Amino acid sequence: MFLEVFTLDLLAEFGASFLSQLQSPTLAFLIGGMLLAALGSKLTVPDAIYQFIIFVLLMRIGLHGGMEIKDADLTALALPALMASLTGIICVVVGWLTLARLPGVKFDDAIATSGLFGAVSASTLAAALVVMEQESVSYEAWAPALYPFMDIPALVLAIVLASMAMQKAKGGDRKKVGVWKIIKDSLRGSALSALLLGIAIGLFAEPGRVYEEFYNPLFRGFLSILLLIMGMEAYSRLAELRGVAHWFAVYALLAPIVHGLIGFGLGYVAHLLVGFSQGGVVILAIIAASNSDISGPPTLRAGIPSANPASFIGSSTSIGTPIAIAVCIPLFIALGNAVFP
Amino acid sequence: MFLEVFTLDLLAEFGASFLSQLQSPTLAFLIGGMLLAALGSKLTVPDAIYQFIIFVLLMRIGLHGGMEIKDADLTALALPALMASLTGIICVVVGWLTLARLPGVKFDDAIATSGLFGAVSASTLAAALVVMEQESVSYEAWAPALYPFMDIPALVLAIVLASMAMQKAKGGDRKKVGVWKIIKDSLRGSALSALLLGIAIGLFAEPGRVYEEFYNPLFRGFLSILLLIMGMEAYSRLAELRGVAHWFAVYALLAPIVHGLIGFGLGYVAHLLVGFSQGGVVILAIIAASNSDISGPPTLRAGIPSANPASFIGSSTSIGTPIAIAVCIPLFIALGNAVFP
Amino acid sequence: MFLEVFTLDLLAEFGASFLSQLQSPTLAFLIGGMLLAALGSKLTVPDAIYQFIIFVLLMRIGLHGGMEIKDADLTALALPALMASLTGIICVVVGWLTLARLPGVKFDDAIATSGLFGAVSASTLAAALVVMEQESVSYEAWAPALYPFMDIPALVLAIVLASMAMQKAKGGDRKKVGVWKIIKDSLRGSALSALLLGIAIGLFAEPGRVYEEFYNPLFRGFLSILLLIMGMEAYSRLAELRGVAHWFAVYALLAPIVHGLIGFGLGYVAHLLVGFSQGGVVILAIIAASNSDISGPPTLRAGIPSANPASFIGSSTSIGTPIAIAVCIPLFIALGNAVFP
Amino acid sequence: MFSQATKTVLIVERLIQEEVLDLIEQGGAKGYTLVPGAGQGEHGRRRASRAAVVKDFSIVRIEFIMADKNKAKAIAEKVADTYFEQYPGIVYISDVEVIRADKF
Amino acid sequence: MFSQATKTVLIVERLIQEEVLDLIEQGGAKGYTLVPGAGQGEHGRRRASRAAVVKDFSIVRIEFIMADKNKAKAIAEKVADTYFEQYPGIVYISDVEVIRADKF
Amino acid sequence: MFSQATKTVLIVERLIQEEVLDLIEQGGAKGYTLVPGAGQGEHGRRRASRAAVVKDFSIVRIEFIMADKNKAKAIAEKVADTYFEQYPGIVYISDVEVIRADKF
Ligand SMILES: Nc1ncnc2c1ncn2[C@@H]1O[C@H](COP(=O)(O)O)[C@@H](O)[C@H]1O
Ligand SMILES: Nc1ncnc2c1ncn2[C@@H]1O[C@H](COP(=O)(O)O)[C@@H](O)[C@H]1O
Ligand SMILES: Nc1ncnc2c1ncn2[C@@H]1O[C@H](COP(=O)(O)O)[C@@H](O)[C@H]1O
Ligand code: NA
Ligand code: NA
Ligand code: NA
Repeated sequence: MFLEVFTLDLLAEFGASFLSQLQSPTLAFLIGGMLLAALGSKLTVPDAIYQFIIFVLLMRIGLHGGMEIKDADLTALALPALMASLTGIICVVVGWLTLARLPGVKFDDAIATSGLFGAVSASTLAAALVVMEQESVSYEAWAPALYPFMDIPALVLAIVLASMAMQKAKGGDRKKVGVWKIIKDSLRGSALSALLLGIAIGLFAEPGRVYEEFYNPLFRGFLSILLLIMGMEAYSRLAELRGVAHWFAVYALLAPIVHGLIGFGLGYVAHLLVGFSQGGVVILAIIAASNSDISGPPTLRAGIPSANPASFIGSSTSIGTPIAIAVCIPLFIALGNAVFP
Repeated sequence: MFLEVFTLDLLAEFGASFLSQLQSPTLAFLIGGMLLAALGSKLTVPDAIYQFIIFVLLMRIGLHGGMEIKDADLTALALPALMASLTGIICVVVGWLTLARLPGVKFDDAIATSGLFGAVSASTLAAALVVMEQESVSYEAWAPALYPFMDIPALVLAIVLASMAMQKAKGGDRKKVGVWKIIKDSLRGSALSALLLGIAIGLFAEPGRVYEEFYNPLFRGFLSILLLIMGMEAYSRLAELRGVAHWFAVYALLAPIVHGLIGFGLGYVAHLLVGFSQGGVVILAIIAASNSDISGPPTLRAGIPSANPASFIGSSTSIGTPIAIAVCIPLFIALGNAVFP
Repeated sequence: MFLEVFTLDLLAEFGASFLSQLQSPTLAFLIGGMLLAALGSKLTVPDAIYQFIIFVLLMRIGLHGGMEIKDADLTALALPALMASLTGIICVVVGWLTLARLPGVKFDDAIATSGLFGAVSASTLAAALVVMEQESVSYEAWAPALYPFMDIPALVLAIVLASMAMQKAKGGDRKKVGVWKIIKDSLRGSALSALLLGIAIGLFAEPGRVYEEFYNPLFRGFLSILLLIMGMEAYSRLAELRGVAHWFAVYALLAPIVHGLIGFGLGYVAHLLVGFSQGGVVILAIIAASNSDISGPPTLRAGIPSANPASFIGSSTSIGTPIAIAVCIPLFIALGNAVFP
Repeated sequence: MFSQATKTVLIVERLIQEEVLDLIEQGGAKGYTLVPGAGQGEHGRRRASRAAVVKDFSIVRIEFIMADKNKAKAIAEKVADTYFEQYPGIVYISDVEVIRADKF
Repeated sequence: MFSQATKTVLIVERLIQEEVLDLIEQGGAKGYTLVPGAGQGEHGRRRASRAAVVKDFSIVRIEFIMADKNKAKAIAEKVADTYFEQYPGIVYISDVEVIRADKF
Repeated sequence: MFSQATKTVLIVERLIQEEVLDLIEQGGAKGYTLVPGAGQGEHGRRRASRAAVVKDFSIVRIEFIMADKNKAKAIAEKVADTYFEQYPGIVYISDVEVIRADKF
């Protein structure tokens, strides 16, 4: 009975939040991008602009985090960071136990896909921050910095699993996986580099004015364009999915929600143990629900060359990302409002 | 006697408006661009930036329109839209009856040029909106949406005329012109796509904040850079005009003014019949005076492959656009002030 | 004793200013860029964005100068402009008398390097203006326009010296150096073009609003990104320096400071004679300390083709620019505060 | 390890790029590579890096390798016949040696 | 003034660009030229100008000229053996004539 | 339908691009195609996509087709003589077959 009321409440809350999201430009631009691609529009955002947008968004998030955590108690970060890593690992393991065992699914493709969905999308994170700000859900300033703690373990684990399987198949001498190389590759990717650079400058310098005058005002606008690009990409990569087992589409539909729930659960544990905030838990859930779109694909490609990129990129770009942004952001914000007093 | 006073008034008004326009950055950047190109400056605006500027300007216009027409009475749009289409068609017919009959002028080149000058320039529209805002001339929020209603009929008619002529020349079986394909091509062009996307998002979502924080503040600045590019283009395409009959230059000088007057007249009829505003009539006149610079040329090229692009692009970019921006914008704003009480 | 106190004062002042600079984002972004490159980050700023940033920064400086000098007494510019030219010439002569005579240093390489260090960097100028504004050091509005007066004589003199030496070596008939061509090439470069365009528009039009709404707000942000690029460039060109005589590194370390002192001294003379302001003197010193990064290298390459670009570009990008920005900006601001009452 | 093949290069305006790529695929080529560029010819000059106010008029250089020279020639002729009367462009072929002949 | 040489063209993903360039240098080539592009092959289509959400999967066309055909072939084979089983890409060679033979 | 022609490829710095294009036109070529790129040679490495702080030092690859091999060779030699002592760059030629021979 209580559960029922709770569920109804949650549904109502989610429904309202979702409807308002549909009104919010965040989603409108994503859908607009899909429509443009579907209708064959020639409108494209040049690659140079895309790179610049990613840079500015991640710098903005980093600078903000860096400036705020100057006088924060960073020991509070320890447990949530551990939870983030655990989430990343569990998500990959879930994919390994489910997707990889399905009929018609190539093992390497499945593991690479699991790695991608276990890792984190900078764009989804940025979108989540804007929506949360709008709905006044507050979070620890360092919460966006949980990103690498989830991203890297997921990518490393996926590559390790794939290469262990290959050694087993081939027998023979064990080729060591360069774990450190994978970590370095991830940190060197353009998105994480910009995030870390922003945090460092926010921490050690006084970028308040350039943040207020430049990075912050551009945030919403650049995000709107990024979502447009994501929408166009989602539609135009749908075709790639066709050549791939249907299970990938099913996985891409469900994984964001399942991963988000795992992240929410582990975040809630951190809430109970060390008082991790509602907003922090929601961020953890949403980055868990997201899938890596910038540094993940090349890292996985280099690490699991036998995997077919169409499977992992198609399913994440065309299905995973839209679900993460359109469904999971409102869902986990609503869940947060329902669960937290 | 009355007419004389009226004309003097108009001239005085136009003179004042023109002088203030010369002071306005709009024109200064256009002329600056011409000077830079003439002096051989190496300054160039990268293509990616140009694409981005067009996108942001058209989104800004579209979003603004979309948000405003939410509660507008759209039936009021019907007659002005009809007038816009009529203007587009009449302009092409005028070119067909004049330019195409002149000695030394190839028929196909003339029709393609008429199509381009009958169609609409997004950049000129943007410049007009900035100047009108400056001079506080108000207009119906949906007036910029008249753009496609004039643009598409002009392009379609030009291509139909050209292919009818070719069938007559060749005799033989009639190859059908894909009218629908031309319409689709126009709507899919990057400028119109962005405009329509902006209108749709403005209508169905709540983009107020991203509009206020991003698209609107960038409007003036991006327009200044676009005008710089237009100026550079105008100068550097002058050379192309040399190989072409002089009539094209004469046409490009006069057509914007004649077309603008046609637009103004038909707009004034809409004013008398359904109360179309002063600003709306001015916009109709200015887009009639403008010539298509983004989607028009490839559409015409594909539709009338036998036409020499140097004739239609050279005359429009080098003469038509500067006349439309430097002369027609102040002219028709002044005419509006003189004619409307 | 007095000198000692003065020196201590200056050192203290410089120390404080330098420490605050380290906190200032200006330097943080420069160092951040170096770190990113050193750590092998894949983050890059696309070329199109770089071109656009240079354009906006120089337009901003030019517009501001142009609007301000409308009612300034331009005769006051004469002597500082002369001092700027003198500084440019003396700097090249210094290089010719020192670097070019060192063992293992090729004459042409040395002269080209001296020319580059005698010329002016637009990026360093922009950075100086931001820091000076922060520290409320005021200057004549036309002071940034001293740039070409120093830049061009330095480049011209270097090319003339190199070609005189070549004629002496080869004997034979004297090939005339196209001085006018060098001047034109400099003025046509993208940075100077944008600066001059900005000044012209500021002078003759009314760009106040587009300046306030667009060019000025972007200034700080774009500068931060430019400094990031400079830092990345500095690190990644270090390798080039290896193949070159060590004297180039030594020169690149010292020349900015020596040149800055020459500029400061001559500026101070202008202060005594015609009341050139403290800020003006500081600007003169800092542009003297800077080395040309945009139009200088190709001009010198074309003018002294026998010089090895690795020597002049390596030493200026990797050492000269960081020294100019990180050391000379705070140094000469501090010197100004110490010397001026 | 090396075997004979034919390289065909098509230089055309972006405007007809998609249609040309379709002809290449229909002609049996298993792949192609495309680089954007600029150029000059009978129909005037086209610049590369500057703002291309009319994007569709810039140039693309398309190359494709085929093991079967006759098929390659057929595609080249088909494109030339279909487009080069009215649209700018050139085509040329040459002999090359490839590794992994079955790929082409 | 002209002498024989061999041109080798490698078309690969940006992801392995640096490693391929290393192989070229190790193989003894004194230079190379690289242009960014797009393409289609067995492994699907890659676009050029649009936002490349995954930058590393776009295509580069690398060409290098060598005076010694055998060395050129050796580099081509080395790259094909090392990468083309798992990564997309093609390689071909052809004869050219160069000026200043000692440069190659 | 196909006839013999000569393809000449010039790889030079953007700095001397305009002058090289002038030499090509003066030499009688009816067209050329140019793609921007990056490269490495005796004179050091040049990158492509990153911010080219010095734009003029990036590389362009220019190709032109001529029906007359001797004229093509003359242009190649002229460019090599004029520039390649002091400026970076390479040139090579090869045989190709073209359609519409009168265009070249
Ligand atoms: N002789 C040539 N050599 C190389 N490229 C050419 C040649 N002629 C034409 N082109 C290229 O083909 C495009 C169209 O040529 P056209 O049809 O002659 O205008 C030009 O923009 C050049 O990029
Ligand atoms: N037959 C071909 N001709 C020209 N380029 C090709 C060909 N096949 C493949 N490519 C290029 O090599 C890349 C990788 O090819 P693939 O390994 O077949 O996917 C493609 O994206 C094309 O750029
Ligand atoms: N062997 C080669 N093969 C292909 N391109 C080369 C070669 N050598 C030089 N280049 C190109 O020509 C440019 C100038 O070469 P260099 O004069 O050797 O510095 C380089 O940046 C390369 O783009
Ligand atoms: Na995830
Ligand atoms: Na019109
Ligand atoms: Na200097």
